[in-house]
Amino acid sequence: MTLDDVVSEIRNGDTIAIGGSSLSRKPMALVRALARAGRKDLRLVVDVGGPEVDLLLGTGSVAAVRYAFVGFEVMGLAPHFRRARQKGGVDFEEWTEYTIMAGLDATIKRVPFLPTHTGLATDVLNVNRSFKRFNDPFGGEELVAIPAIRPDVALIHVNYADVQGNGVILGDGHVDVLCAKAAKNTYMSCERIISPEELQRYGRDVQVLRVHTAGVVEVPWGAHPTGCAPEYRADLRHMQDYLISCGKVEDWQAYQDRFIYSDHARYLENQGGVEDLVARLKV
Amino acid sequence: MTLDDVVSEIRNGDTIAIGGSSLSRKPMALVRALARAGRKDLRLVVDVGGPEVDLLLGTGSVAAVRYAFVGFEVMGLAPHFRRARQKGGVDFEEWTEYTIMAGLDATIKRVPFLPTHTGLATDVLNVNRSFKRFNDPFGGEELVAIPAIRPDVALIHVNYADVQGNGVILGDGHVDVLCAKAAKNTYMSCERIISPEELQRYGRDVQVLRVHTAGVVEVPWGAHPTGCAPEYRADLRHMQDYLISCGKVEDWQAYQDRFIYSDHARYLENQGGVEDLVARLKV
Amino acid sequence: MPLETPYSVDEFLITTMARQFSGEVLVSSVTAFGALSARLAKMRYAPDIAVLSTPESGMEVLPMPTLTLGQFLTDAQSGIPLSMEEIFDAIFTDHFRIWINPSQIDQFGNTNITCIGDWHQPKVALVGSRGIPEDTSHLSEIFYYILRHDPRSVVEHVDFRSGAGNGEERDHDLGRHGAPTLLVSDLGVFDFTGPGGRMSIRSLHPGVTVEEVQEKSGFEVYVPEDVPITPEPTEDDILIIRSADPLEVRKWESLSGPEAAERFVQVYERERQLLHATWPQLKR
Amino acid sequence: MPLETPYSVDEFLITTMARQFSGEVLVSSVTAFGALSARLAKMRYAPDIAVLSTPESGMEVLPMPTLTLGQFLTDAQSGIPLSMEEIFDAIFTDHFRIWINPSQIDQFGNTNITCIGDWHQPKVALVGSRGIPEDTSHLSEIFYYILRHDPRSVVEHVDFRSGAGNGEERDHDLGRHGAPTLLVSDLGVFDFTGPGGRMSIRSLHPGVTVEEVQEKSGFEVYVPEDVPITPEPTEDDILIIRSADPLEVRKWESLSGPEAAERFVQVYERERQLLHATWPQLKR
Repeated sequence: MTLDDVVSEIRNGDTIAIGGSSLSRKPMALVRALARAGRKDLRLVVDVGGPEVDLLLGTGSVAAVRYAFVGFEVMGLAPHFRRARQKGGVDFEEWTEYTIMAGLDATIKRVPFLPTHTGLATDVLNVNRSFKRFNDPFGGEELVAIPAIRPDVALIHVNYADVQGNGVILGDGHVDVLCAKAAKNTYMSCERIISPEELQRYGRDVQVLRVHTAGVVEVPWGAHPTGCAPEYRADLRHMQDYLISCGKVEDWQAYQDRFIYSDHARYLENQGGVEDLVARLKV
Repeated sequence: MTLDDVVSEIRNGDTIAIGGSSLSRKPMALVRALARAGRKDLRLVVDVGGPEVDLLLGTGSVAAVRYAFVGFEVMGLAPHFRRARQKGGVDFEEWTEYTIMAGLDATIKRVPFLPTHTGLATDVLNVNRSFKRFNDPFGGEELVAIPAIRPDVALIHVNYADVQGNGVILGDGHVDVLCAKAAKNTYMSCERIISPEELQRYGRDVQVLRVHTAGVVEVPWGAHPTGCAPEYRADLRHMQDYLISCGKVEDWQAYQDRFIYSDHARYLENQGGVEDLVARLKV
Repeated sequence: MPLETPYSVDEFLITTMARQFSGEVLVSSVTAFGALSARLAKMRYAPDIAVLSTPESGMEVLPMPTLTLGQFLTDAQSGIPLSMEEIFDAIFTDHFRIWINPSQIDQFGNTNITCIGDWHQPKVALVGSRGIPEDTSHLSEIFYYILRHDPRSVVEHVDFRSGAGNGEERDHDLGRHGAPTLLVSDLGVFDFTGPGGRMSIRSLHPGVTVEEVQEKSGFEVYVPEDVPITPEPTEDDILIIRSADPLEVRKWESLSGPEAAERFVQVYERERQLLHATWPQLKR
Repeated sequence: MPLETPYSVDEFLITTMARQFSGEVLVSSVTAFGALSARLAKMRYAPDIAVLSTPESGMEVLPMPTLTLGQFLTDAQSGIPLSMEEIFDAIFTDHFRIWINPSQIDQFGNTNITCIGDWHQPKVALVGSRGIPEDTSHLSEIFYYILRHDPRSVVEHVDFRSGAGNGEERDHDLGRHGAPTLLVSDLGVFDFTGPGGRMSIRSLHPGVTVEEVQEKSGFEVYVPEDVPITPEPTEDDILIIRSADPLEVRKWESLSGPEAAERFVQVYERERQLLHATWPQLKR
């Protein structure tokens, strides 16, 4: 598949779970392709979100976001997220790290909810309209029911994959495996496609199984500007440029033209090219 | 620790979760040490049980068993289990593979239960007194609540461990990790103790984390007569002798004297010694 | 049966089982028949299946007939290591298939591996429901096989429902998730499309009559208008099975008791020798 | 403060934080202060802790101060790879500790990283509760730190409870699981043993007065009879911190805004060069 093939499988209004965490291993090339294709009214589900959510909010592609976190870590707050939260117009719902995982896991286990104490005595329970307090059927404790999250699509980026859709993740899998299992259709970009024989050598680092994936795209630097350990680090310089561009309408327009409304090859060129990325970001 | 040190931490009446599955990687040396020490009224929790449950039933050590399965696979039924089930006197409760996992996971997640559809329209739901039907708090489906299983002790056998209690399992972890996390105290035997540095090389095969273990014992052949891949296969010859010995009281007495009421070193000698085991069972 | 053909009944059954697989699913190979049907399917009928080894849960392996003791053989192939959690997630998300060999199956496709007689005081305690309740509440295809179709195994009502068949309770509690799909026996292929979800003949093996089925079943099996003959194995099917199982492990799956165990001990040792001989070609 | 001593306030705070760890627990090193306190604790005060790297979740690593961007440094150490599921299981089973740096903390130890103002129409949308609700409903020790104790961060009531403090709701819903244990600020160490679970002074840093605390807090902090002085770092503590953080990443954690980001970009590049230099000695 190509990035555009994946995007053609995604419709306006779809619920999309996005893998990675924070500034790590976000499927940014897929995310940019989605924005570039003009998909609208997307309903995002992220655990520890960041650049991917902010970019899609900035391009006006988003109708709703379920999230535990959206930010740029030490680099600061997420500008489009912050603006949209303060201005209104997008349906935000605050969850937490485990409850996003539990909501996905409920779908995987084919149950309507999973129980937890998480959220009790916090205001998350007051602003989250999906959670529900209930009594343990054995008559004891009061608990929180986390409803199943049922994504239409999951987008993840991994280190290596075979053409059949088995994926190798060399670092923390974050919520990628949960996203892949819970979504109706999971699309996976990867740094490199390898043979099934080579893939098997990665043992338990083969974290994504092909029965859970609908398509694979080879996209080197597909997580950029987030990092993809151990291939390359997050590109703080690019993120800094991104954050600055969000300050003024014309700067944001220029950023979009240069980095979003251009295909992945041109995206890399517009960074200064792969050689520069290698020099700055490769371990 | 030694096998006897572990046993000294276990009391009559304790609830004991035992790892491994079927004829694979059961902590048999620990199980024999438990029987040898005369521990009574043990309340066992096993997923796919076999030789370990049958042996402890045969030595009269057991008050209760929660199980999804107890048998010797192609070798046939478990003789002491079968007798005890038919005769009564031990508190058996039939669960299923996932519900044992869910019961342990409920304890780990510190919730009183986990929901599932498993068991509906089967007689497991009619004979299992612990499961409870209830209605999904979101008002939809009828579900089964699987109550938390709270073992006092977990016993598992792994390939390698460091002295701190991190454990390497080279094959399927079966329910070992769930047992280790759910139990108040987890004791782990291993084929070989290795250094923390060597252990780290096993990457994601380090399946048991030291924060979940209370003690480690080095016991080569500690899973025998079950297998411990890839170190050695299950010893069908020994199991065949075991099964035959269960036929007559005096034969069972002889088996116990030879293989249970003797320490692990003598146990191995009484097999014909380690060299014979290597010749017959090593890959 | 008996079939007047150059292939044996086990080869016929394994081929019939292999032909039921389709799509991209994990396939458990927990018995010799399960392993051989998965292997044949992978090679000829359903190339996208991902076969599991047992009991060490490697995925994408070449299944070998090993009487459920595959750990030793599996070591020679690395596979993709899975966990119990992965396997149950594949069951819950309907990406898993398994041929289950029950002790009893009844007219509604309820199945029993737990006990003969009342559970609380069984005449014979068998093994316990294992993962069958999970399969029969979540999978869209549930495959059963029995090697000897007789009124002791094909019964009017199972003594204990380890696996959920058709009926009101299923309709109310589960819907079609996990409903019985097929039974393959030495007499024919049966589905559960008869009145009220009862067992119905899908096809009879060559030479088998409807009368024989009724005689050997503990209830009256529904007979549809059209009763075709089960297609025979091809030359290729038979060659694949034979070359995959040179020790003829498949012949012994129906045995039980102490002599059977003794034979397993023997084949187990031969299996080990065979593996040692083939190790170099399998080892990566 | 200020302290008339040869060590800096960050070294003082990191040492104080390090001294709170005990036992065999996973320790998250998600911020520079978190990483350095974990490293110091591991070396001097709590040798049994198992330190995690971030964001790639290696366990048993030597934590490095990396402004939450440790993936690059972590690659040099293999560690034991964990998953999110492992980490949350460690939280639920109370085998996890973390120093959390909230935007606001109030008199009952409620903490906020979500928003300033009303959630539905925030004056400032911050980041979202992340995993703090999990921590504050399950762990037996909850550690907070803030680098600048002032009435904007130490408030009477938080605008949003991302983390559960003390009070009726906790008593009813959670009991003591996840109750706030300590706050370390640049003024002192505080616990929540005051009336009704309110913030109380456990110790004041050298030179800090009760009056200063009251002035810089958004409410009246409870003052127990005995107010000791927080013990100072030792020579060894300071040397360990300095050698672990030659780029002085710890100095910048309190910065924010575009200039801060620019500095992070710079230190990030120097960090990479440093790693390249030390790689051979770390690589296994």
